[in-house]
Amino acid sequence: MRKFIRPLACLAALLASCSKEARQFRAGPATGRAPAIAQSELFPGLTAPPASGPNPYEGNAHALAEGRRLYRWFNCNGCHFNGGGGIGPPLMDDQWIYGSEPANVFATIVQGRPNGMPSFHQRLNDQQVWQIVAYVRSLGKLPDAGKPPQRASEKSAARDVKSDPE
Amino acid sequence: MISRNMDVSGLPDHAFSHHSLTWWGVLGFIVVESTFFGVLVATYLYGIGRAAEWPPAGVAPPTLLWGTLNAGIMVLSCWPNLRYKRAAERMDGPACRRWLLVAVGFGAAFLAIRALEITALDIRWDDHFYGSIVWAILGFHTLHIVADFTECVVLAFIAWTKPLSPHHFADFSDDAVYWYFVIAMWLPLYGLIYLVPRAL
Amino acid sequence: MNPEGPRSAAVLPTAGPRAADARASHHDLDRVWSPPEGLYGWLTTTSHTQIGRRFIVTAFIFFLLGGILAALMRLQLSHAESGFLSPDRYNQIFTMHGVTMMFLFAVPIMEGFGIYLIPLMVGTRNLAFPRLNSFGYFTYLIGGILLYAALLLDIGPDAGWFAYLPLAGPEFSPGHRMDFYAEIITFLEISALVGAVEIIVTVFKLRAPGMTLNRMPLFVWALLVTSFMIVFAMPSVEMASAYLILERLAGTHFFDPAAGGDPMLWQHAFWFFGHPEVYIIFIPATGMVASIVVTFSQRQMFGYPAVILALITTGFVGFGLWVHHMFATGLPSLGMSFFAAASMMIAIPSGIQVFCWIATLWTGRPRLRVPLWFVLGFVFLFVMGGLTGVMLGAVPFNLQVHDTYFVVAHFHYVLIGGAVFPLFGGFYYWFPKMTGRMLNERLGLWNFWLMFIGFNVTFFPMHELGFRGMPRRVYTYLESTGWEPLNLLASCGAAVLAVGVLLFVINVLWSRARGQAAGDNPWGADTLEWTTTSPPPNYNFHFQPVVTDRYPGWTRGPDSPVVVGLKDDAHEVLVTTTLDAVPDHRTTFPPHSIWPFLTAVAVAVIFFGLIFTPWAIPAGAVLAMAMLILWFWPKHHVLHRGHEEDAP
Amino acid sequence: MDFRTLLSRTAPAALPATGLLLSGCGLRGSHHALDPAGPQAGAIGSLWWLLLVVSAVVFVVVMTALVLALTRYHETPDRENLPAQAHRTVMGWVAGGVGVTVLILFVFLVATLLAERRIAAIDADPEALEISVIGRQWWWEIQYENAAPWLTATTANEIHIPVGRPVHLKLNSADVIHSFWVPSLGGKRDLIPGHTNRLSIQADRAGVFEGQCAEFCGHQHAHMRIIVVAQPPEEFEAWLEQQRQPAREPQTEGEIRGREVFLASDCIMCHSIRGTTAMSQVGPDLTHLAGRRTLAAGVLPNTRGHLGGWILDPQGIKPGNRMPRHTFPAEQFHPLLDYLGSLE
Repeated sequence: MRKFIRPLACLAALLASCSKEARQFRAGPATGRAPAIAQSELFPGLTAPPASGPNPYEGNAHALAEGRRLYRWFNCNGCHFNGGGGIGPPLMDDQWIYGSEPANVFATIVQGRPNGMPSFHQRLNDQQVWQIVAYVRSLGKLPDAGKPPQRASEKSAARDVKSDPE
Repeated sequence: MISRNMDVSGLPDHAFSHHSLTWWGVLGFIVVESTFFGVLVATYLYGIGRAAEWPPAGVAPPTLLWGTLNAGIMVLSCWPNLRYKRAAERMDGPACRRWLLVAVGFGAAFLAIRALEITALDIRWDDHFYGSIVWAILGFHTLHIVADFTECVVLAFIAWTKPLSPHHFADFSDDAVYWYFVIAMWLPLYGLIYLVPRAL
Repeated sequence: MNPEGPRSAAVLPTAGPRAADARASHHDLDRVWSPPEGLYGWLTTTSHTQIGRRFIVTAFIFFLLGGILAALMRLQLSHAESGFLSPDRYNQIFTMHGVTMMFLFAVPIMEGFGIYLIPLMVGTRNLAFPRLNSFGYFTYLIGGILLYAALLLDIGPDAGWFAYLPLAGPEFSPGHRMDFYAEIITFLEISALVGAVEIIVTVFKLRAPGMTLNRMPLFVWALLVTSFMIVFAMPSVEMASAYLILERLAGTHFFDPAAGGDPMLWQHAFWFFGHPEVYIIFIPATGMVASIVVTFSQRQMFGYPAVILALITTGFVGFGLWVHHMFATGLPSLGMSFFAAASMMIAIPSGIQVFCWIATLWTGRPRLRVPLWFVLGFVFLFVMGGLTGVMLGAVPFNLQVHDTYFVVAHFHYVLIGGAVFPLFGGFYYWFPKMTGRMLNERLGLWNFWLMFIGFNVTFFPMHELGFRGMPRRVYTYLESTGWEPLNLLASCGAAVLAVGVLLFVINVLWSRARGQAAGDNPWGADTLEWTTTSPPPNYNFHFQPVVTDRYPGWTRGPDSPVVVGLKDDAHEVLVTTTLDAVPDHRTTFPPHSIWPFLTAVAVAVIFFGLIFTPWAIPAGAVLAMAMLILWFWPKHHVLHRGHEEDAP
Repeated sequence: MDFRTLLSRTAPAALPATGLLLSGCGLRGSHHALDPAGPQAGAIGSLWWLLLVVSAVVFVVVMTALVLALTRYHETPDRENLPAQAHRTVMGWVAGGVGVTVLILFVFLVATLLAERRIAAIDADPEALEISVIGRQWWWEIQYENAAPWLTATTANEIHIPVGRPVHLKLNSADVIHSFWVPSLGGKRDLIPGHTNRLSIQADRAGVFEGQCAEFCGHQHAHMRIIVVAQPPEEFEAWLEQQRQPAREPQTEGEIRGREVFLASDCIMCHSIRGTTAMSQVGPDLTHLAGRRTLAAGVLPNTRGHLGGWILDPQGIKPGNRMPRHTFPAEQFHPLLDYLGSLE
């Protein structure tokens, strides 16, 4: 019996990784708004902005691909390009003006921000916003877990913007 | 008709060239890998057929220096390779040991020049189709050099540390055949990568 | 020793094994050629009978798994708008069904029969490169297990076994599903390639003395042609899937039209392999058919040279047809006419074979046993599938039914009818040789008729479904299409087919334990494998036979000539010349070894690990290199007891 | 076994197959390849009947030979050698069989080339109507192009063509490979990214002909249907003229309110309604939505109820498609449906 324990443990570990491959088409509520989020980056003391509400799609390959598609469809790349920034700020670095936690990014997209970032309030469905959040956070490899769907395309996309490869 | 039993105890217990099983095995894999190269070449030609400009606008074909140098040295290396194969078939141990070292030296030279060749490329594999296929061809051929170079190093080690049996000599002989293949493959690939884009 | 030394074999005045050298004892041979015991033995064996059997059993298990997937699809499709499977699951299932049947079942099982039978049929002790054979099996096994593990973990490939770009590319197949496909196909086909090289070299160099090319059994000819086709076809799909790996994991642009690539490149490379693949599966089956027809009509093959020429022609023309999978892609019409003509031309060699089989039955005295029943079923189904195949060569008609259920019907007639039925015939035919027991005849008849009827009820209605506009690879259909009744009928037929296959499994399990004892040659067959015991000893033949005609199974007696003088205390095998099978030299095969298994694991690390990290390449390469060096480290002296100049 | 019983044993097995063959030929759907509505499909249909009849004869002959080979009286006892006379006779039959095979294949090839010529006859017709078809996951974008861009009519999943006039389809794909196929009108042609393919069709009678994407294209490959509506030329011209117009202005209060809801919702991120500020190109153009026969690429009939269901739960109807789920309060939803239902 004991000799089966290790393979079974491996199998369990693999099974746990399945959520990255799942395709959830009807997931999530169709409406409802962002979780409690900070409205400003200004906080008393030195603490980082409090974030809440983990992204249900973080690291899910299908959601990342959908987020990438929506990012193009809704012309996010018109300002942010492929994450390198241009008219809008870059999304590949780790210095995010309005916070880089999923809930912060969600709020930024839904509420809009000064100097050009429009509000997508009632323009995007929650599920779509979360998918875009998952995608833009994957650009700078912010989440440790979960590979972006196409590491190479991301890299080449990055190269389009940054002149220095690697 | 009553036929007679056949006593084979008087036959030799090893063989060279097309008598030997290993030679046929090596030949089999040479055919398989030639087909791989064939697919690569076909891909490259397919790209030429589809493209309006080859290489694409703003891209220069790879610089001639290192590739040509490699092709030249490879052609040169046929001679020591031939001596190596002959020595193996004569079962001349000392000559084999010497020529093996020469083969290792040539292998190292190919690899060194290939490294320069690759670093001199001003395209990347993820730039465009042209970059992808040039890298694929160079990479796949380099893989063959690395593999045969490793084999040569191991054989040289054996040759210099162990007493040699006829089977070792058969291995040396097949190794030399494989070097011929690696060299023979480079010449058309060289023409394809370096000369064809300039002739177009 | 002088390499130009004596190359002639002495002819002894004595004849037959009875009078042969008494020193060659069963005991020594058995000790030398037996694989080690236990798990270690299982991992290290180089015995072709063991590995061949293992290929056959493993491939058959994959056949059952693929069949279960097919049953799931038939369940889903039996009703319009059924919710039994989600499209997400269905796509994984139909992809894995195709991958399983093509890559994990059909090619490996045919090679498995080749690996088992060819050394016996050509009268030698083992396959050339026995360790490579072991390596090939483990790459196949590991690849298959990884693919099925992926399917169970919801990471099963889902873009079709044909994996057309750009759907299978990085943009439209996110995640690791198609990574698995690309990596494992590349990895798995190594097994097919090494198997092909082994078979070619065995057939060319290890035939028993006297077995000239025109005395070779047709099954051996068929496997030889197949192996050549594998050698030229598989690299194409290997390269294509390597491109797919690079496209997905390294960002190349082979198939991306925006960067100068072309999705059609994939189709050309894939079908350049994919069409010959059909013949790679079908030609060995014709070899089986020929064996069975000859044995059960007790008559030598009619038109033996014509059949061989037909096999070779099929092998060549099979490479000229790939574009008929791409008629709908809008290629120039002149080229299409060429491929249309070639697609029809391939019917000629197939026709020659069918006519020759019928002529053999005609001139012989047919005995209607289960293997022959399967062959008759095969002729019925294959002629039908072949005729629809000729129709598909007609470009305009092809455009109408391409990618519909008509094509599904056609290729199941050709592949199940043309390969699985002969294969089952082959099971019934060679089972006694492999196990020493006969399969049950009555169960066999039930098995045959259920499979035959079930098959036709399943697939015949699909022709009509195709005309009615039902495309392939749909996970469901609307009720308004009117496809439901025929689909339901097909699903019922699939159930009958499944019962037939189940009966076969029961028959095998039952007969293996209690079947009637077979004896050496229960069918009165003509080929060499039937002249040794059932099952054959680990060394195949006590004395390698000397062949004097095309039907050693019929003509050999106790006084027939044999080869003597081979060492019985070493893995020594006689190598003969390529064309005339004249003794050339003796060679010593390597003993059993663990390194092929470990090398397969190391190579698997490269391909499997690459899905998750590029570091798998250096890590796996170093590992594999180390294993290979240990594998090929010369130790010829190990078994040469008392051999000169071999002492370290 | 007694060979004479063979026939009686084989016959029952052959029966179901024959029965199926007959029943199969008797059944016709609304989109049957052998129910041609135009010369292209007609040529293919004739080719098929030739192929079928000849093949059926070949099949019967081969099976008869097989049965005879098994049941005839066998006299030859020698396994290895056949008497020269018998060998010659059988060889004659085999050679004859091969000869006939070659002849038949030649006939097939000639028939194929002739059918190809018939089909290609309208390829170069200058009078032909040109329609652009763009395959998308998982719907069809249809454009009636015009030299004046504002006169380009864009619709989805429904092609209208005039009866009796050749139509050239210009086939492109926006994402993966699709394949355009309407069985009653002719063969299929793939839509491949980076390639522009062409297919000529013609309808000889008015009617609605169904078809479906024939190349596997992802999750909803099964539900990527298309319909072709063949109309008398004057009816077609009227339809096309109407399609070129911007959307009908809302008339009732409900419709006006519905347009406000539409323009304030996320619908406009994907859909366009010409004449309004909704101009996004990634989803089907809704300008004349109410005039179409189906919704969701041929999956639902275009009724108010189905439209409402589709908006609320598209993922339940076509799992994996690109339209997200929505919820609207009832006081917004009904006006929205009013408005969309008014877009004739």
